[in-house]
Amino acid sequence: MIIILNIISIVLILTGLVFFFGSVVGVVRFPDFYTRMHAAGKGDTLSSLLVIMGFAVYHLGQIHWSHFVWADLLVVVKLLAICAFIMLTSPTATHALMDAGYEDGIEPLVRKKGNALEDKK
Amino acid sequence: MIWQFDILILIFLVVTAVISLQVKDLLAASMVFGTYSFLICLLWAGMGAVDVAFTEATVGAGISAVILIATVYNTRRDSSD
Amino acid sequence: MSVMGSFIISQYVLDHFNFWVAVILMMIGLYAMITKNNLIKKLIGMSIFQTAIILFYVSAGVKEGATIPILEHHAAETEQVAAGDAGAEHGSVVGADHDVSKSSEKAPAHEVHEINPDDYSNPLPHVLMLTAIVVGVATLGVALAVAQVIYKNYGTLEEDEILAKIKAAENDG
Amino acid sequence: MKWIGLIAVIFTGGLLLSAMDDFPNWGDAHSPANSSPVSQYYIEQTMTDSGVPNMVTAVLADYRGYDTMFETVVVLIAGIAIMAILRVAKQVPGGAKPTPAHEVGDQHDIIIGTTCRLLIPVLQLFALYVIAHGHHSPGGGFQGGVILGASFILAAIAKGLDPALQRLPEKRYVKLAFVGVVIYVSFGVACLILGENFLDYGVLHELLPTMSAEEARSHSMLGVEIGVAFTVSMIMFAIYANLASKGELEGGL
Repeated sequence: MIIILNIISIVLILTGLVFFFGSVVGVVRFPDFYTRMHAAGKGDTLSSLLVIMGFAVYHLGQIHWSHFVWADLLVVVKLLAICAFIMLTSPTATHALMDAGYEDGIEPLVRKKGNALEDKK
Repeated sequence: MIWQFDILILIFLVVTAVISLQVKDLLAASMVFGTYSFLICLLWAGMGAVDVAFTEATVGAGISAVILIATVYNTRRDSSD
Repeated sequence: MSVMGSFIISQYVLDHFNFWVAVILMMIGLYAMITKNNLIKKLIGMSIFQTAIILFYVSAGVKEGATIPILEHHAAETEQVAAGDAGAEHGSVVGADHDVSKSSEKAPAHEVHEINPDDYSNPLPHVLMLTAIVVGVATLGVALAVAQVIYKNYGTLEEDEILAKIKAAENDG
Repeated sequence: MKWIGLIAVIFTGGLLLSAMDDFPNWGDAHSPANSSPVSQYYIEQTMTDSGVPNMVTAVLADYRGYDTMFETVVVLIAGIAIMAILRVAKQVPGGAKPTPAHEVGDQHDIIIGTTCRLLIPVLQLFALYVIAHGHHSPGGGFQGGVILGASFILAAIAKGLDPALQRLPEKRYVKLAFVGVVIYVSFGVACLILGENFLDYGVLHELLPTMSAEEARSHSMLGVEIGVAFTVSMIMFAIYANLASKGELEGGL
């Protein structure tokens, strides 16, 4: 039982780290502001969620089920609350940053007729 | 505490401090200073000073970054050094 | 030689690494406060100086292998609950005038749960630094207000330009 | 100038680094700071004196209550000083033109508004939890007060400063900031009236519905933390509101 839960948590955390790596590569490699925010916002949200759910599953394995008290679940509930919080705030923060950038006049990267990418700003 | 993480965070601290003082854009300097506060909060949580870490997380990374940005918004964003 | 060198490094750097970094951060902050031209940069340097000193204090209060300064109160609590239940039954039998005896019963229950000071990190620097952080952000606010007033009056935050404007105004007057 | 600064900094740092040899080792439990009788007393006697597991809260609000009271007063004075500095400053002829670097759109975004409407009640509830649960977990008046102030600041950022100031006008937040200090001082004065030293909470069990002097200490600590939270939260909002609008309390970030 504990081994299964541990394996699930390891898989979740490793998947989260893979998405973190992807979002870091995206921030470094993407060409303009909007695509960079796209990588940072989406990858960051998903990977944080996966890592924190991995922690929650790992903690489920640490509980002594033989004499179970409801207070043991407190840490799991707190971690899930953090998940809900990140789910709510992180996309909103990305949206706010994008919106501020658009109002500030940052022009998106557009494909021209001659099939050449031109960085406007 | 795990001393490898400790040393890593301490090196990052020095790096973020230098960046926040060297960058020419004051808005970016304020944001990097918020990152610095968050790192030092992690360090204190690792050292067992949880109350100090909590205070630094709310005050340093929250309020002081916001009031720095408010001042930068009301004055000028560029700096000579 | 290399053994000697690594010994010196571990003696002088690794054993005091937090103190080294505190001193380095303090130097960075002091240098920024002295030489930076922009007032906001000076204030960021002041905050870095402040956190360096807080880092020094908190590092001095760390004990190896110690936990956070919050007592393990679950065990004590169950004892207390048991003692409280016993006292309540006692009180219900005899009467309400046994509150004093109940509180005297509670005290030995705590002394049984013995506390070793080496198990908990030193709470005193934490308290001093906790208030220092909050007062620090309040003083940072005052400094930023002064910076805004300077910008309102002189139109710049650069130190040399402000000094030139003051000198020009003195020459005019 | 830079060279003089560099020399001064290297001299100071070198002096401190040369003294590094005399420092106690990292994590030494028997260094002078850690083996001082004061901190040993705090660790050993907190539970028997007041029954509060979190030593930091106990030392902050009980043993060193005098210190914390005046720290709160310092925060209050700083907030009032910010208001005074930004109000009194007169426009000097030949000063700066009051044009901000960039303009923010008038209508506020619906996504941000909805998220903040969902988030702010949770944030304020969490702040109250942090204030009230400071005896058993990290937290207390300063942290909870700052989170409570941050929730007002979040409302001011999301919906604009004017709606936030309609809910919490200047008169009200200055009054509430003073109420915090008054709560703190009244606990001390109550002890004084009952014939003990200032801020010696043990005698308050004649006033409070408590069983013993220890419990009275614990409950008075909670009351004191509530006072600290009032002052800190209101002053944090005051600092933001005045700095973001140059002391005019309209427009804003």
